[in-house]
Amino acid sequence: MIRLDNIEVSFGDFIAIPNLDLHVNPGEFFTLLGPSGCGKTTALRTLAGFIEPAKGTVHVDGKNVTRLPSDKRQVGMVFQNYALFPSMSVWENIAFGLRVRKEKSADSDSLVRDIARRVELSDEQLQKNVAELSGGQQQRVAVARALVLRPKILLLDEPLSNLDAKLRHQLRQQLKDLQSEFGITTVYVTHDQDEALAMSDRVAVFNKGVVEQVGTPQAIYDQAATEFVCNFIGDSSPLTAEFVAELNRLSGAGLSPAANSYLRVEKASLTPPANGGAAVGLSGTVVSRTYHGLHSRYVVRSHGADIRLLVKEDGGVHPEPGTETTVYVQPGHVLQYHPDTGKAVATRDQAVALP
Amino acid sequence: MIRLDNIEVSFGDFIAIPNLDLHVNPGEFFTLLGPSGCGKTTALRTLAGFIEPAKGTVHVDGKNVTRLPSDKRQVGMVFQNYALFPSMSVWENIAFGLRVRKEKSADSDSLVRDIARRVELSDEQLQKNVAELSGGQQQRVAVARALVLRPKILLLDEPLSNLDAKLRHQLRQQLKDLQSEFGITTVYVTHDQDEALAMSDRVAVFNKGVVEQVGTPQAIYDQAATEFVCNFIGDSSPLTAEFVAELNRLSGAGLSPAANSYLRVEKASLTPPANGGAAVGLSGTVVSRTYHGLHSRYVVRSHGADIRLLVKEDGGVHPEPGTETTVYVQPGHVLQYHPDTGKAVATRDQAVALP
Amino acid sequence: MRGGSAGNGSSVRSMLRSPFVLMVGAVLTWFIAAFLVWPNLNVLISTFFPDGSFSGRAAEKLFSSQRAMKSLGNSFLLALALSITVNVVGIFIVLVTHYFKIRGSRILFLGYASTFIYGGIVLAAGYKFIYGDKGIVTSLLLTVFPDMDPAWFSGFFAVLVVMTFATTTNHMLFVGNALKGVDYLTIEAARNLGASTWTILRRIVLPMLKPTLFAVTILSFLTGLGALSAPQVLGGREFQTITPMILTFANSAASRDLAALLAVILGLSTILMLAVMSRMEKRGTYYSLSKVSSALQKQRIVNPVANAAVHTIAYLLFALYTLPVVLIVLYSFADGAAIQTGQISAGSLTLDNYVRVLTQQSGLRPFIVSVVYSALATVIAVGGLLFVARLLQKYKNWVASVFEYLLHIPWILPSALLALGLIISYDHPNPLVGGTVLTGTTVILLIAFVTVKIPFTLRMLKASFASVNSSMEEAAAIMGAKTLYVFRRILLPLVLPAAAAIAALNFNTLLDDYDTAIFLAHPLVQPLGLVIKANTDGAEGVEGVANTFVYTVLLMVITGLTMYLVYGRSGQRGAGAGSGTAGKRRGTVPPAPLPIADTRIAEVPDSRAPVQAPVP
Amino acid sequence: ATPAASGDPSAAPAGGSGETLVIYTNSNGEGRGDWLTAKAAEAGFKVEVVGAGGADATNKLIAEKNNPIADVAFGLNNMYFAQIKAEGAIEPYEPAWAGEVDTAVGDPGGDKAYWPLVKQAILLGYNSDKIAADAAPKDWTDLWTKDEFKARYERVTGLGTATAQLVFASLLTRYKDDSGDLGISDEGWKQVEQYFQNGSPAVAKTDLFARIASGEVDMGQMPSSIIAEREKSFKVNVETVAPSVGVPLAVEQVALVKGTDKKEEAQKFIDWFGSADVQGAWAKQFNSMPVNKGAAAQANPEVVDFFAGVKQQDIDWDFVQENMGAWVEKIELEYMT
Ligand SMILES: Nc1ncnc2c1ncn2[C@@H]1O[C@H](COP(=O)(O)OP(=O)(O)OP(=O)(O)O)[C@@H](O)[C@H]1O
Ligand SMILES: Nc1ncnc2c1ncn2[C@@H]1O[C@H](COP(=O)(O)OP(=O)(O)OP(=O)(O)O)[C@@H](O)[C@H]1O
Ligand SMILES: [Fe+3]
Ligand SMILES: [Mg+2]
Ligand SMILES: [Mg+2]
Repeated sequence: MIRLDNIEVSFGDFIAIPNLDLHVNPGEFFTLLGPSGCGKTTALRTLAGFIEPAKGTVHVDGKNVTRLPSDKRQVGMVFQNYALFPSMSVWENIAFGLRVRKEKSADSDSLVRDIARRVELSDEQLQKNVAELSGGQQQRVAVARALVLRPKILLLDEPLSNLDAKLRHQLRQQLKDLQSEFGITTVYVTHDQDEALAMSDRVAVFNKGVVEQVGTPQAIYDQAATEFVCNFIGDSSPLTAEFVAELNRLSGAGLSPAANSYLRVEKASLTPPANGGAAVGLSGTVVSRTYHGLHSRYVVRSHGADIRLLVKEDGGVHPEPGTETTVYVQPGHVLQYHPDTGKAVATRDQAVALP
Repeated sequence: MIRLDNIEVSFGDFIAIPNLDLHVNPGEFFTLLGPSGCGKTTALRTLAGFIEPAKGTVHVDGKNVTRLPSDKRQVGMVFQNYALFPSMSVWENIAFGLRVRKEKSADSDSLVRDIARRVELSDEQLQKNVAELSGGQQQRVAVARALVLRPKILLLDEPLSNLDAKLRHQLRQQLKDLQSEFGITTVYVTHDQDEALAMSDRVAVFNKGVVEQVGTPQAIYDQAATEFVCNFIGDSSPLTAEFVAELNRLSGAGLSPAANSYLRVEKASLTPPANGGAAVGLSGTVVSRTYHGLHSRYVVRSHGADIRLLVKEDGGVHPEPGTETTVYVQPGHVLQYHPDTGKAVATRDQAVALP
Repeated sequence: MRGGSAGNGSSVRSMLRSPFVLMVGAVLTWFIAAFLVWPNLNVLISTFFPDGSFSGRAAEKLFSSQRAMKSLGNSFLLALALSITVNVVGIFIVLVTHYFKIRGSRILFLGYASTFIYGGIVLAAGYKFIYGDKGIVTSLLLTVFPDMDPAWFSGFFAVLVVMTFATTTNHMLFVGNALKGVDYLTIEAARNLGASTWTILRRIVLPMLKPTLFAVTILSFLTGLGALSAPQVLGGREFQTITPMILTFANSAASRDLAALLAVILGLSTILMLAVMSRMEKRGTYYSLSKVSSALQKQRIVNPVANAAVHTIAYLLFALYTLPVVLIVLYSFADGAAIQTGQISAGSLTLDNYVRVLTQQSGLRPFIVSVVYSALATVIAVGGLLFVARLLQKYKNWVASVFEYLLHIPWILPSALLALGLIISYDHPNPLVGGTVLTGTTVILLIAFVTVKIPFTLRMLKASFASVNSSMEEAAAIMGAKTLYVFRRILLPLVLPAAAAIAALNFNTLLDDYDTAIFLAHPLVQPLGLVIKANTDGAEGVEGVANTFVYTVLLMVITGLTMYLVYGRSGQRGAGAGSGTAGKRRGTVPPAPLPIADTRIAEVPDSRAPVQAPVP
Repeated sequence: ATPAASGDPSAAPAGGSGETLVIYTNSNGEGRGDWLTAKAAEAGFKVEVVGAGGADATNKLIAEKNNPIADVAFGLNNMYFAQIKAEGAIEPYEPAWAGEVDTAVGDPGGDKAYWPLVKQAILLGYNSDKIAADAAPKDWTDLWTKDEFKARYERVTGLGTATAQLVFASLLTRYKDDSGDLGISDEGWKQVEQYFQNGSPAVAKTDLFARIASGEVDMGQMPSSIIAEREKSFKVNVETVAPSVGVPLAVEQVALVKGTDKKEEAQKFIDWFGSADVQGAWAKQFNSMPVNKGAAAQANPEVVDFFAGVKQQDIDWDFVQENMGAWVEKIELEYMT
């Protein structure tokens, strides 16, 4: 559906995107994830036709649109800065695209009201000037304005960043529903991993304009292809060579102590896993505990490594900082990366000879 | 330190805040949490002196500042909208306050560079025009601009909403560090519960301009004073009367089946808690499972209630949708609210006679 | 938000790809070639290369003439001084009427706005009636300080004062407008960071107005260079400027090269100034970066002393601005001799002047002709340049720069020479205009009118587009809106107040144009300027001077009316639309009920074409 | 669209085809244009009068010579017409009244293209309430050579007007010197310099008479036709100087524009306009001095007397026409301060 090939984008001397290849399938919910300033918005804007790449091509539906102006590309977009029309009311903002299409006004009105209801904007708010809305309400107007047109391709640049958790969840659901109902191909930019992992069919992880990994949420999370992805997505504790060696000794696994090794926070626990598994226990001391409502976050020092882990706040009693404890870890869960290239060490489950 | 008494704010006919009382202690990290459009920004702007309340008084440091212009109030503010100065470079934006104070330019420069480093803005970015920054970078400039002045009181309106998780965590830490280092009294607006719970000394939960509850994060989370707070903060499953009755039957607890009852997602589990406790098991069927990286989210139907719960992805094997299972619940964890007033039912652990 | 400022997307390559750009570009290229370059090249060639070879005679003559050099120096001095004083006074009155909370600011506005509607010789005369050696104020002063020099109000100082007040019109219209576009949030932020009112103005507000301030500064400079009446009336022996000399030489075939050379010197220095200022504003961002910016609210001046001082100066200026107008109106009822000797009594005021002017045979016709010509030229110039200005604002590359500078050609030559150029280029069939002859048609004057208004219109439009964030355009484009639609629905509303003001000013200045009309007007369709000239000119008639005043007052009425219709109303609309986020009730305009939104849709032409024609 | 002009087709006796004639003139102010239009209409001519200053009208006629718009031009003085003729923008034509005028004040060339209508003397006038006739200057040169007149006379600030140019033509031709700069001796240029150094500069939009009335100055240049009226308006009394060399006469002329497509009608108009009747009426109405001998009878007798008494300065108009542009330029650049 969408293909970016060899895209290079620069602003003056600054190369924001050196060489980007992306392929989004029809009907897919595709997410761009990456640190602030890595070029997500730039990539999206290139796709929308607002930025002309210095090199490379953009194909939509098999058609080369690299030189096509954006009004011909038939993509919808929610802008990171909203780009609402200050001279129009909320209603007029949302109805704008419909009026461009010359929809009948009665139709427009019902479509506008319908979409406004979905993003929780009231009838009174529709009559307001956009400057009279709260930040989150403005963001919803931006979302509604793009959704009301039911575009074939929808580009969303952090569309829910200013909304509270409840509303965000609700709108995520709306987005997903619309997307699957109308088969909208969606490219979604978010800074929220949770959102990315929960909503996406596939995720592309960006770093400095370069795609580090493209894959399903589970693949990205469980088999992070590079050290950057591993660190950027999810939460993991770096392991020391000593810790890895101890793990090898206890379990007989052939992990390379020379590689950069990580353990996802949820993969370590203070209790042996209920269903047994290949977990081994390593002794350690509780360094700190912080309360997070749903769970508490522990840091346990073990064999030189500060292992972070989560303990669900299920009302049970939990060890306090300073006490000795045991950390249970499965060697298979350890993620290992080449210290020079940052690439995943090929076969994680076997010992790897490092140069 | 800060006291809002009987504040009423209206925009034309629309009453954004009907009657607000707030009290923030010196050096406290105080968070305003509430759904989009509930009046958080309005409250903050009233405090900063940009909005003159129709009624009520604002005291800062014991002094009535209700009629004082904002430049006399010595509060720093990060605007939800950033409000960066477009005609200035990033450096000039951050240095603005220092230059107003007539700091020596060498001092200014080192202060600006220091704060910029903390919010991860590079030296090159300091020389850019603010329009040339990404959304998240702009937001960091806004944060830096307020922090560099080390104000006595700092008002932050969703200052990290456009940042990725890693950076957000890092900046949260910076904010907390600065706050405790310099004893800055901070009023923080966020839509991110996690942030609110993790960072705040106390949280005020807003709804439609009214404070529903003020308390420590743990109090807010565990003893949500109203049904709104319970629903807005954290994730919980509504329980049916049938479920509550069954729970009473199994455990002998005296919960009122007529009250609106909820169970926090993390308080339910598919395995009996390791340390025993007062949990009882109710039979149910797995309705769905979604993967979220760190954990999977289950919905289990039991006695008419859809109980949502989280299972940590620790590599173990987990039941698939459709299978029968048992949900373990402690009656003491059930939150109960009066169906009419939405207020917490007084003594949760005892049966309450409902009218 | 960034498209505008980035190097990206503004390359020549991408520019030439847009069909809209190509279309506008084609029309523009033709227009520039046919009406700006070719005719003016023709006059310049015929003046500088009279017999095929270049003659340096003009330069030689000019540079060895003490008077020419002194006048030229005076003109430059005046231009530079005006660039400063007009900004000082202009910014002050704009702030007083638009930015600060000042008691009676609406009245003040009307007073300051009086320069919208009159100027030139009458304005200078008005000041002379008041401050001249027989003026009212001078007489008053003389009773207090008998030793005072009665001719104190003359020379450079007097000229500067009068021209300063006369030139603030652009500030009132454009800087006032631009100010409304400043995002109020940034002012709040600055205040929150501890900035004083003055710092906020200097560091936040004024820098955002740079494009507009620069544009009006260039105009002030140009006005100073071209000063004619004020130095003639008030300059005295010491302070004469170059324009009268240019006019004399332009009228004499033998000396036309001198006129052209002088004009080119002035024109090029204006263009140079333009280049410098364009450079200075190049890398800045002049649109709001806020997601949704909020409208300006008037600022209270907290310091009571400063507040009192500002109020005092504001009302003093008010008096300075309005007194001449009052006198002009008064004098328009007096007979010519009384006007010239400066002595009127209540009894000598009659309606005779008006009766004479209004009952002459030509009657209303010239008024109508002028209104139609001016309106047409204004609509064409502003309408056409709206697109051009936006494109130039958006695509910052060398092709765009070339076009921009070419469009300033009319600033280089005086209108008489522009007109001559058109005549000698189009008094025979010319392929550039499809082989027709333009002289003797009604079109040629229209072309000239459009042409002379291009530089001003372009500058001001471009400045006002600078405050438009291009992400608005992008948002509209991605919803499928065509360039024209985006223009009409998104950009136009944002620049409308400025465009309306430009239109009104253009209209007003064209109404009584003489320099162009004298050469190009169709004999049967003569505009007002010719009639005015015939009735007011020279020493030939006592009534002439009185007629001047009558025409001035009549023009004041017309222009005041257009100002009210075009600018006054759109100004109100702008203020109503942009209500802000912050406190207090801003305007009690109730939220529009829904039906209005519906009818607005219906308003869009062809928005619901009844039966869709089967066009592929 | 060119909506019909004022004229009404019903009134068309004497004239002819009903085509509208376009007439360029610098002599349309103070109601002259309207008067002419009305009178012409009575005579059956439909005319459109286009007014412009002398220099503007001249330039316009020259600029349009390839594709003329005007049919007739009148009112410009011999100096302007000489220039126009030199550029080939007017066509020789002998009007019906050729015999009634003194051709000496018309086109000096062989094929006469412009014909005289109205005489105008350019005079030096002084405030006779203040200066007695015997104390008055006797010639222009007295103004700067005698101390009592210095700073008491108004001097021009620009040479754009025909009147000013004629004053200088009168002055400079007295110092004709083929070896001098632009045909004028150094002495001549010295006079010009003195004129500017010692005069009180004219003030824009303030009439000389207004300045005389207020006592700022006592004398200055003035065309004969305006004196009577201004004396009344400003309540001053002015007498004029009669230099021994005579006074320069500016003679307003009429000519047929070359290349007009309404030649016949235009010629008819010139025949009508220059006729004794019409010129007489014009002279009566506007207090001017007609050249047409037959018209003098209708003119104001005072005016006729004045012209009868005045001595015309003998000026070599060819020489003036040839050099005037350069003189103006030189004076503007070097002497005007
Ligand atoms: N107009 C511009 N001129 C110069 N540099 C720019 C411009 N726009 C963006 N950049 C730079 O390009 C890089 C990528 O910007 P982009 O907006 O794509 O980031 P992003 O991934 O969307 O970040 P965020 O999550 O903070 O919005 C940033 O470093 C930014 O500073
Ligand atoms: N200038 C204004 N005029 C009219 N109504 C306004 C204005 N500003 C805010 N409101 C309304 O007041 C209410 C509170 O707005 P506020 O900006 O305080 O919300 P908020 O809690 O900050 O929301 P968000 O999280 O979305 O930023 C909203 O319903 C909004 O529509
Ligand atoms: Fe978030
Ligand atoms: Mg971005
Ligand atoms: Mg807000």
